[in-house]
Amino acid sequence: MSQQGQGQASTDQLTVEKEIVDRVIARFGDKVKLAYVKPRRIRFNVSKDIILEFARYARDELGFDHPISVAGVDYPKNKLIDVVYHIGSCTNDKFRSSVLVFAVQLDRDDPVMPTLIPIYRGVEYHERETFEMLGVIFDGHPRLERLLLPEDWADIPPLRKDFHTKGREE
Amino acid sequence: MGLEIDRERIPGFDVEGKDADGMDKGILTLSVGPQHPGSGHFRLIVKVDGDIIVEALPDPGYVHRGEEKMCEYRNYIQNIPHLERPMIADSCGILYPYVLAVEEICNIPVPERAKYIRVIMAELNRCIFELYWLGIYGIFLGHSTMFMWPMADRELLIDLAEMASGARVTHAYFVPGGVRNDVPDAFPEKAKRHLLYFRNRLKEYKDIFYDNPLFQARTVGVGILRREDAINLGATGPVLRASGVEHDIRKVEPYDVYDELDFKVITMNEGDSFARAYVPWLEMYESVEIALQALERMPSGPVRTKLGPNPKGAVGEVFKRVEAARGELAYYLVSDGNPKPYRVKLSVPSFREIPVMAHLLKGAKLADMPSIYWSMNYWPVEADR
Amino acid sequence: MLRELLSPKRESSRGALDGERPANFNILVGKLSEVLVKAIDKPLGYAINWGRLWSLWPVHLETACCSLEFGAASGPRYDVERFGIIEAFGSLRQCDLMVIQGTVTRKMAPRVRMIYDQMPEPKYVIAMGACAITGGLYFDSYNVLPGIDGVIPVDVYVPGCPPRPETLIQGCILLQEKIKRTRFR
Amino acid sequence: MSTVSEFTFSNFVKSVLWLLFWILIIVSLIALPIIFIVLFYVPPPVINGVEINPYLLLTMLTNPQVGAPLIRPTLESLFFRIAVFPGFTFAALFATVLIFAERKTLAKMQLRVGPYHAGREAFWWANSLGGFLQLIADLLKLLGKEIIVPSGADKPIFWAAPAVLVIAAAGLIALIPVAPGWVIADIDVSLLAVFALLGFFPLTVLLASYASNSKYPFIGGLRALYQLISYEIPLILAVLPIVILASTLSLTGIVEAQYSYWFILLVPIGAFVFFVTALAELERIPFDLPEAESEIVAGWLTEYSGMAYGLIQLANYIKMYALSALFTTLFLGGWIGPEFLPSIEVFNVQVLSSGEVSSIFWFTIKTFGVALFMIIVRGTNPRVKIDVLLRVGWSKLIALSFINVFIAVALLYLGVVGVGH
Repeated sequence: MSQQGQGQASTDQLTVEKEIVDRVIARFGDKVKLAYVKPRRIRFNVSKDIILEFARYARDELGFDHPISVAGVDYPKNKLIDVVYHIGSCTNDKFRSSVLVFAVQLDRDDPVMPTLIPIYRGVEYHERETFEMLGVIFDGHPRLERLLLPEDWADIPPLRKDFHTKGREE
Repeated sequence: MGLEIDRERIPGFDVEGKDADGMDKGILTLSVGPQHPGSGHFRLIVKVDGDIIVEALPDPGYVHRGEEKMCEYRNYIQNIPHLERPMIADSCGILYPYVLAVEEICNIPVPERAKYIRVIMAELNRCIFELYWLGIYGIFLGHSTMFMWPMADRELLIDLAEMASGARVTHAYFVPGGVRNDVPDAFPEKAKRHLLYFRNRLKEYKDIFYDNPLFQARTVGVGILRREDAINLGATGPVLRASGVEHDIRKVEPYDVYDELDFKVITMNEGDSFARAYVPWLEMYESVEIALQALERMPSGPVRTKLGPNPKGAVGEVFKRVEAARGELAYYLVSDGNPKPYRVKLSVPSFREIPVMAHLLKGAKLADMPSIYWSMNYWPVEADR
Repeated sequence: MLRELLSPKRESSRGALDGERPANFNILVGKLSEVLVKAIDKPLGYAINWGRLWSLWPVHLETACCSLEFGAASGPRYDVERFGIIEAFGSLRQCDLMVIQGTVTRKMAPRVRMIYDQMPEPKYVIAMGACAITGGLYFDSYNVLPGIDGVIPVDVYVPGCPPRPETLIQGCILLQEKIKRTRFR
Repeated sequence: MSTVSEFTFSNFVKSVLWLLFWILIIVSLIALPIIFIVLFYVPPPVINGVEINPYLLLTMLTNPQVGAPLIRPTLESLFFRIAVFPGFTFAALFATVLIFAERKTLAKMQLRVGPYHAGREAFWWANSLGGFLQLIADLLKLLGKEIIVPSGADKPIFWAAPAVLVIAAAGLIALIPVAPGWVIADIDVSLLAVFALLGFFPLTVLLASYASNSKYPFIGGLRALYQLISYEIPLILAVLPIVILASTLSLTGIVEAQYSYWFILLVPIGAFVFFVTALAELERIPFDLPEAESEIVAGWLTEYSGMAYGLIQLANYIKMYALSALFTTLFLGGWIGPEFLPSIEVFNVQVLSSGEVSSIFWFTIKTFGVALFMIIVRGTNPRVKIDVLLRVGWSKLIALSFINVFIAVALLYLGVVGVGH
């Protein structure tokens, strides 16, 4: 990726990322875990108990108000499913070019977490998709039902690693 | 209206649709799509009370092809052709962030000339998509000439893209490490000629389509999306900018050589269907400007870094976003050190417009449905992946 | 058409072993009606079959990304209306041609079948694009049918990913050749 | 059983010749005896004092001069007027030409070619017609198409509606004079009769949509009802000043009142209102809400297939011809125009006078021009919304119509034009 642009950006941008990290750590302390800080990307691992509080803080105080993506990643080795929220900012000019990533690590056998619709209305369909692709159950979601898959889908959720399409079994 | 309706005979009159007094409101459930001239590969379950839409439930998934699962079975290079299929009207736009992400995770340098060629092709594809979109908008509003004119001009730009890449719509032109092949020698001159013609032609669109009072009656003040709603619902691209948010990834987080080029971010404050249709028209001017500038400054040199047969990614994850024609298009790529990606997540603008659409359609008139639906830049194939 | 209307029992009357009617029952009337029917039906059959060649109205059904090239084919440069194929028609009750524009997913397949069943006879199907023929690039996807011909009968296959509009027009001309050779019903 | 093995033009010609052969056999063996038996009891028709018997017809075959004096009386007979000119055949032909003109004009406006290649494999001259055979192909195809009746449909109404629409549209053309004396029903209140016939359409459309037992047709039918009924009022009001100025309700009288001025010069607002409301009555873009594709599939036409659909389209275009002709009659002076064409004579017997030929020419040209204008409006405008449509109809168009009436009354009182003028 464009090394020049990235290099320039990283020198003056990383201060912004540091500021975000400092503010989050000051607010939540040990409850959140900083995964990495990269130019314009900060990822925290948040437990599902404080996810609503964290998201509300990110939206109201930090200005990360623009939901971009909700992705689920299945890690069968660690018995975990990560639900990764990517949130951008439209109102806070300082943080505008950054993307706040926060992940909730759920137990793979019982993936339940509260929905973030009260904070970001835009994640409704992303969460529905994560539900049917990985089987993550979002508590309080108004319509947690089939979205993309056919109505008669009877297999395990397709994006889990133990689901293999025909002819691709390893 | 005084006409006695035999509710048994008209299927779809919702018997439960009663108001507080226990009176039958006569709510009619319409299934708009998947075979409907106003839907495309998509279904909207619309409940109408008279002419007012009470509830609109989007039902995507008719073109869900499992791109994300397929990515896990193919290596980084093999993923290129099928990843551009969801959006072949803007195939460079949808491949751009993937290529950027693979370059970052595999640490591949890009030659300078390739960056310029990428920008030119991305902007050409933006115009190609917007023209197709505008044409279909015309069909949705019952204006067949508005379909044909952009279609005719689109072919000129497709000629340019075909000249560079060899394919009409599915270019597969961006590869990790540059572009697949250099443009022909005659390309810059022809591109300039076509782009200047196209820019003159755009003025006529305004005269014929946008200034038409009936077009304005269909779109002005229809489906107003407020700024706060646009942000909170995750709207993106022209939809977001038409609501007055100056948010363009090309400015916010410049990739390749966008930070060296001079262009404006188009915003409008109305947030109605007209603004959402007018912003792309203004953006096409900017795209032509960007492409012309990039053609001027394009250096000579190699266009592609030689790669090994099976590039491996570093362990980790990247999140890359670009401004495609429909808005912010992002790839979330997780690598476990293998030649194949561990997880690829496409965050496509069309999918993000679904809640916006459901929000705007609620309370709108049935006659406004096509105008709102298509002004969302919604492309079902892309949304379903 | 007319023939069945006027002499519906002609096949059985020929079989004398059935015992229903003797074979030579009123042979003059039988011959005359046959001649009458043929005299009208044969030229009319030719004419109607010729009309079907040049008046293929496609149903507005999009299944995947090939619809883009279908739209381009009805655009000014390719203009399929030259061949009597008008772009995107409203109701499927008035359509004769069904162009499967690309990948058919498992969610779409029952709908495609339903739409096909609702169309009036005669109806023709063009499978457009590699995905509609074999599944194409998506051969190993969990949600894609390996070709549409397991769901509905296909008349013409137009390969390509996506096929260029010229290829689609050639497919339509092939379909016309096929209709020419079919027997008028 | 197998009738068609392979379609070729020579096979087609062969089959036609075969048909002709059998027709000759059947005519000589069956039809001729029947005719003579019938003639024995029924007296032959008498035209211009000459009895039309089979011998005379046979004589005409060998010596056409005998028939020449009979042509003019035939043209003046009621049957010819209803069936051929200016009746149904002329209107249907005009409608066919309109469909073709519409497709080609729209194509030209849209940088396309439009229908072009139809029939080129069978007829080497097909391309030189510029695609006119396309319409014949469409018609033949619709003839051979299955007609699906939805389950639960009200079958009698479902079947009757297309026919009623065609009949009502054809009824309109009976009232319109194409040349002096060339009108099927020259009644004193023909303008009222026109509006009475226009009243058939909303009801038929509503019944057809209701009989389809489907949702989209039902919405389309209600929309059609709104639209047609609310636009009939400005339609009638727009014509009121003409009745004031011409002081007659007869269409022939209205045309004759325009020998000095065309009414479009005196009441241009009325012409505008009439044109707009005519577009709405015809359900054409920008007022094609009852058939709005992107909203309600095909509106009230959704469940009609095959020839039923073809009949409805035919009715629409005949209606388009009728309303264009009405516009010509009311505002553009009908048949009035310079007499420049020669008279038509057959064996030195005058069939049509110079005046009549010119009148028919001018009437046709003007009507076609108005229809072309409607087509151009279709090519340049999107569809409007139902609320905009109703608001414009009830507030603006009616207000304009009233202004129009005042202008007419003022003209009358100022003595510019009118009864005594």
